[in-house]
Amino acid sequence: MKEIKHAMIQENRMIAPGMYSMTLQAEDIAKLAKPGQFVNLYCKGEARLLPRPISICEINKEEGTINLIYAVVGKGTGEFSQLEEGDTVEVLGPLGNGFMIDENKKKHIVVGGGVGTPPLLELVKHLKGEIDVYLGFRSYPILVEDFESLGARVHIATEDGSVDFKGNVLELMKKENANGDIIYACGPKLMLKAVSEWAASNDIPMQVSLEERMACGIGACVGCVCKTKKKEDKDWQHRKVCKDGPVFWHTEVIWDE
Amino acid sequence: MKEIKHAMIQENRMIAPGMYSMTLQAEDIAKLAKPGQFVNLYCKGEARLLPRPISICEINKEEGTINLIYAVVGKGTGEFSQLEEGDTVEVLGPLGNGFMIDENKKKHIVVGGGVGTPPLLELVKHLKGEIDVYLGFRSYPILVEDFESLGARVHIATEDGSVDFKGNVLELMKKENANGDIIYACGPKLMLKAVSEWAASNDIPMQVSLEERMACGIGACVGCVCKTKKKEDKDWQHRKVCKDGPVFWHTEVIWDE
Amino acid sequence: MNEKTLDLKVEIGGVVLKNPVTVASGTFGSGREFSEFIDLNKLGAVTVKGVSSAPWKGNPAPRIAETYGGMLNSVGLQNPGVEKFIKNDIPFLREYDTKIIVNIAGKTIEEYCDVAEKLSHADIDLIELNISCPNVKEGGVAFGTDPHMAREVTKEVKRHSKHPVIVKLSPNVTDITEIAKAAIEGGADGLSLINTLLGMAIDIHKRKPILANVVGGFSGPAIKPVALRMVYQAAKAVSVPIIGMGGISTGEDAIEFILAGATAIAVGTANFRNPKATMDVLDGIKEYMISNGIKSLNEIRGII
Amino acid sequence: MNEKTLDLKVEIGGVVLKNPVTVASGTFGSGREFSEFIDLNKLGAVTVKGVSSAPWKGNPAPRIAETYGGMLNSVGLQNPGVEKFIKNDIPFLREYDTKIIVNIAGKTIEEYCDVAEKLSHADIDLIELNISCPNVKEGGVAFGTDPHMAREVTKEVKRHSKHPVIVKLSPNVTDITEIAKAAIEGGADGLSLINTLLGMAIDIHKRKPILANVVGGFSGPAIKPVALRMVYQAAKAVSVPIIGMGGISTGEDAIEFILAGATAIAVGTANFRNPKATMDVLDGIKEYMISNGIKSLNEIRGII
Ligand SMILES: Cc1cc2nc3c(=O)[nH]c(=O)nc-3n(C[C@H](O)[C@H](O)[C@H](O)COP(=O)(O)OP(=O)(O)OC[C@H]3O[C@@H](n4cnc5c(N)ncnc54)[C@H](O)[C@@H]3O)c2cc1C
Ligand SMILES: Cc1cc2nc3c(=O)[nH]c(=O)nc-3n(C[C@H](O)[C@H](O)[C@H](O)COP(=O)(O)OP(=O)(O)OC[C@H]3O[C@@H](n4cnc5c(N)ncnc54)[C@H](O)[C@@H]3O)c2cc1C
Ligand SMILES: Cc1cc2nc3c(=O)[nH]c(=O)nc-3n(C[C@H](O)[C@H](O)[C@H](O)COP(=O)(O)O)c2cc1C
Ligand SMILES: Cc1cc2nc3c(=O)[nH]c(=O)nc-3n(C[C@H](O)[C@H](O)[C@H](O)COP(=O)(O)O)c2cc1C
Ligand code: FES
Ligand code: FES
Repeated sequence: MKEIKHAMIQENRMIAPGMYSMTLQAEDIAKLAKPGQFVNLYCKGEARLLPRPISICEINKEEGTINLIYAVVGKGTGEFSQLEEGDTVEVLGPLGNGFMIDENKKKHIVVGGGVGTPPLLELVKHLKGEIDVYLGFRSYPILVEDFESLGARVHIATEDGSVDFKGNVLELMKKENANGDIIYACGPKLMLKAVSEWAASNDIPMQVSLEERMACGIGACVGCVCKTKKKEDKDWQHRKVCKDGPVFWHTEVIWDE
Repeated sequence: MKEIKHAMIQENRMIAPGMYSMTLQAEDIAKLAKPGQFVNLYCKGEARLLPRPISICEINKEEGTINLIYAVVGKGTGEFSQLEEGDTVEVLGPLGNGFMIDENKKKHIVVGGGVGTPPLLELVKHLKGEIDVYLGFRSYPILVEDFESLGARVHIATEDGSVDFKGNVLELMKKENANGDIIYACGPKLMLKAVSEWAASNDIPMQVSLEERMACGIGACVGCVCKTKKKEDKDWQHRKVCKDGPVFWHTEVIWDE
Repeated sequence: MNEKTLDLKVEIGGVVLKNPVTVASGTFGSGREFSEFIDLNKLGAVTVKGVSSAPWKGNPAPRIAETYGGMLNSVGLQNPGVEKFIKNDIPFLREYDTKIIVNIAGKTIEEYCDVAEKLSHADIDLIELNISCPNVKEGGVAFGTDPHMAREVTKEVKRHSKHPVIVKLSPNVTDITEIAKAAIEGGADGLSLINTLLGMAIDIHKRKPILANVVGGFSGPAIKPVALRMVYQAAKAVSVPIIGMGGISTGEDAIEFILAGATAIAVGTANFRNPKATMDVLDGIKEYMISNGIKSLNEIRGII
Repeated sequence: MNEKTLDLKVEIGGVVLKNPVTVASGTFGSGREFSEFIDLNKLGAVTVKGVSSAPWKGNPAPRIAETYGGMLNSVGLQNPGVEKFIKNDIPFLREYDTKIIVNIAGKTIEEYCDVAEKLSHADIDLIELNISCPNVKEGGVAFGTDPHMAREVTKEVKRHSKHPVIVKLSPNVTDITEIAKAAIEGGADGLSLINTLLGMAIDIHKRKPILANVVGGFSGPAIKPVALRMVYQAAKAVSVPIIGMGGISTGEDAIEFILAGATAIAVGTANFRNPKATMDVLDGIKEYMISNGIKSLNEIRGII
């Protein structure tokens, strides 16, 4: 039977202003996890009942650990940021479907925006061939060396121009004439929508990892839907980000919202 | 201005099954406190908003500490029992009026029932003359040596007969022909009511310390009332246990509930 | 006294549940996801999410907002329609030794009757008539707030259903007993309450409601006092069995509802925090019975 | 932009409050106890506990029960009567530079009018007509749940009052806008909402309700989603100023109510957990305004 586990925290430290990296001892999750999946973290504060979905940033199957990178944006992530080495946190996972990796693709474009970046790191570890990673941030890039150490070419855009290109990630991609066989992207919906349009006009297949507010995280409550339409369908459907996603083909997603 | 303080816990240990003793570093409270007063302890658990009123058991003005003795009966006291030396707890006090000590009284009867016993310890420290302490418990007496070391004669009743007299505290008082100039009592309402009747028929003045469910603890919400009637009043009144009490003259209290 | 000697059986509309613990519709899907966490055989019944005659798409996202000790949802009864439900979910659930309660939704009396009719030929145990969903504009909530409409829809669904019908009431009313009595007049074999309260949450940074639908159904531990009060009032007003729900997450919570008069209880939002919540509630009920020497919940049901 | 340049003033019934923060009636006495914790001069207004024509004894104890993220009370409007109140409490409050809102209670229209009349000669600023106390059997709650009665009592009190009248609404109704509109028809100069929800809690060991009065008024952070939804609905339905309340304990909470359309907000149950809650709320409002470049709350009030 599946169950929520109490996972021991090996490390929990700030890596950029308001951005934390947490390593959890979680053998069962590490064993099963694939890039693009996420976990539910549960709060200790009794006022906060719902799990916080956080993408798996790195999976270490030998050590039985997973790494999460999260931004402090509210009370739940604020609580997590206070946890210390040796504390435990309740966690459930791996959840969701993860990226679908096609061994035939040899030239990869990986696009991350802000806290959408972390799940792409584990993905890149699984990609073979040429990899261009385009990352957009407000001011503080994260994980740059990590991507570079995997042999990827990293291109950075910051909104305020504090690092490298000033502007958004799509502008950067256009400027650098990004090209490849496939795109993997994770980030704010508006960014994904823009990159999706670019991918369509350049006829490059693209997988996107979506976010939505969740209650159960396991597909039972139908709370976390996105509008989708498969080619073969006549009508659009509300599908579950937690169970049918978080990764979808960009052509399935209806971006109108 | 008054305020809730974060008090450091010097000690928090079990003294009998389900019964704990907590010592708090709380200079301001220790400085002002009188026997029979109480403090509000606040929970960390966000589900629990209301303060837990706990009587002050001992006041150490030199050290700036107070001691509380509490039974674990629910979630709030359960939470307190998990706190450790060095942790802090939010506390407000001293609250309420405390016992009124009449220097002319020379022979004191002190009656405690269960967790009603603690506030009587500080009281006994302030009494001069002969002191008989009658205590009733279900099975496990507490604070016996503490009362004895103050020179009081301690008489113990347990409901199950595990220690000394088997029965309730009033039966014990009757058996031992308790007598004195004044009675101070704290414990379950039914016990107080019975002792009050005995006091009336023996014409001994008596002060009782009452308990009631509270919201503010400071006299603002009128939540914690007891029915009272002063001799001079025509009609009965609802008075506040937290502000007008917790100590009342037994003749003021209407025991009919 | 030990677990073996406890009599946990309860009866609703002639159907015997092995124990009083079921789940709140919409919080448990059709049990498939939770079957990976708990043994469904241990539940008195599985109450499935609301099904309607045709497929419903539900409301736009965001559909979920967290509140202090509770949550809001505006799912809006998204479901694949009763036919797909019968085909896909009933065979799955029938593999387990538990009763099946099917929550039904409709925008008109005809739609409700249509679902009931289609379910009459299906292998299920009870129908729960949801006249109280705050997330559906047409019908839904009006049926639950107007005694006349509550009576009519119950009467018609009873006429079209081969299965006993439990009516699920909305708490968003001035007088719950009035609606409870109307449902009984319509022929309800039992009542479920409460459905969600109507609530709202605002994102002060975006300066707009968190839910795309603006308002949503409020559930979880926060609402328990309202739920308990309404179950108590309804149990005093009518004599059919009541499934009590609203904020139950422990055995103690469940006992409160039973003392207030509930025959069975349902665990809803608690499943999201703790996928084993139903089992914890069941164990808690048993522990309470054992430590208080209670052989059957009949000894304490509604004694308040 | 800094604290000095913020315009926090709000107007209700022609009375200008220096800032939008007041307290919820019954949670703050007449301010005396809290004046030891905070500077009352900093409040937009003090709303005092309900006063009636003659002294009221209130309900038996226990009157308080804690619930998940909230509480129940069944105080039942215990108060010394309006004459004692005028004599003892108004001079005290007038020492402070804050407005005085007097919450009034009655069992009949005559009683309400009598209090209003007696207060007409007193040095106060506003009357808050409480037609929504769930803890008083006669009158109290019926006035708040029946639009006709709500209109009548408002009309009569208006006739007898020299002060502007805010009507305080009950959330225990099917449609809050109906009652809100009735109060406006009766001449209300403003609305306050919400009063407490009706709730219950049971002691499973004693097997009886925790409150001697069985049911009580449910308040605190737990109820905020219902309060916010009702303030939003009422603000859309009427155009008088609204004092929003129900579960407010932070500046963020207050901003939610203002975005929903509240002119002012009241802090209630939060005072029990944190005697400085009003000051924290006020500081939180200011911080939000400064960091979002908002000079006056008019810029964001009701924009949702
Ligand atoms: C599949 C998935 C993967 C994610 N991966 C990451 C990650 O790797 N790193 C990271 O920093 N963040 C990630 N997020 C976003 C993260 O879940 C939210 O930032 C977090 O839940 C906020 O919680 P809070 O209590 O701090 O904020 P609050 O705003 O106080 O939360 C209130 C409620 O809203 C929900 N919520 C708020 N923001 C979001 C959001 N953006 N998405 C979903 N729910 C939200 C919370 O879960 C909670 O239920 C992911 C979200 C999803 C759906
Ligand atoms: C003036 C006063 C002095 C007290 N002194 C002591 C003491 O020295 N030692 C001690 O062990 N206990 C004392 N009590 C009782 C103590 O306050 C309760 O046992 C405690 O509040 C229970 O909290 P809980 O969360 O564990 O229980 P829960 O039952 O979970 O509490 C739920 C709510 O009920 C209230 N409550 C429950 N039982 C009582 C009670 N008996 N009296 C008042 N409120 C209650 C709680 O404060 C809380 O608001 C005193 C009570 C009062 C009024
Ligand atoms: C996400 C979600 C979906 C729900 N869907 C339904 C539904 O389809 N039909 C229904 O009658 N009630 C539905 N409800 C209401 C629950 O069944 C239950 O009445 C309510 O949540 C109160 O119980 P709780 O506090 O234990 O969750 C839903 C509740 C939630 C949280
Ligand atoms: C102990 C207590 C006493 C109250 N007394 C009154 C009252 O006298 N008059 C009134 O209109 N509302 C009264 N209320 C209701 C509050 O003013 C307020 O409407 C309600 O508590 C919701 O706000 P909150 O959640 O911030 O407490 C009382 C509430 C509490 C908790
Ligand atoms: S969060 Fe429940 S279905 Fe996705
Ligand atoms: S607890 Fe508020 S008046 Fe006593």
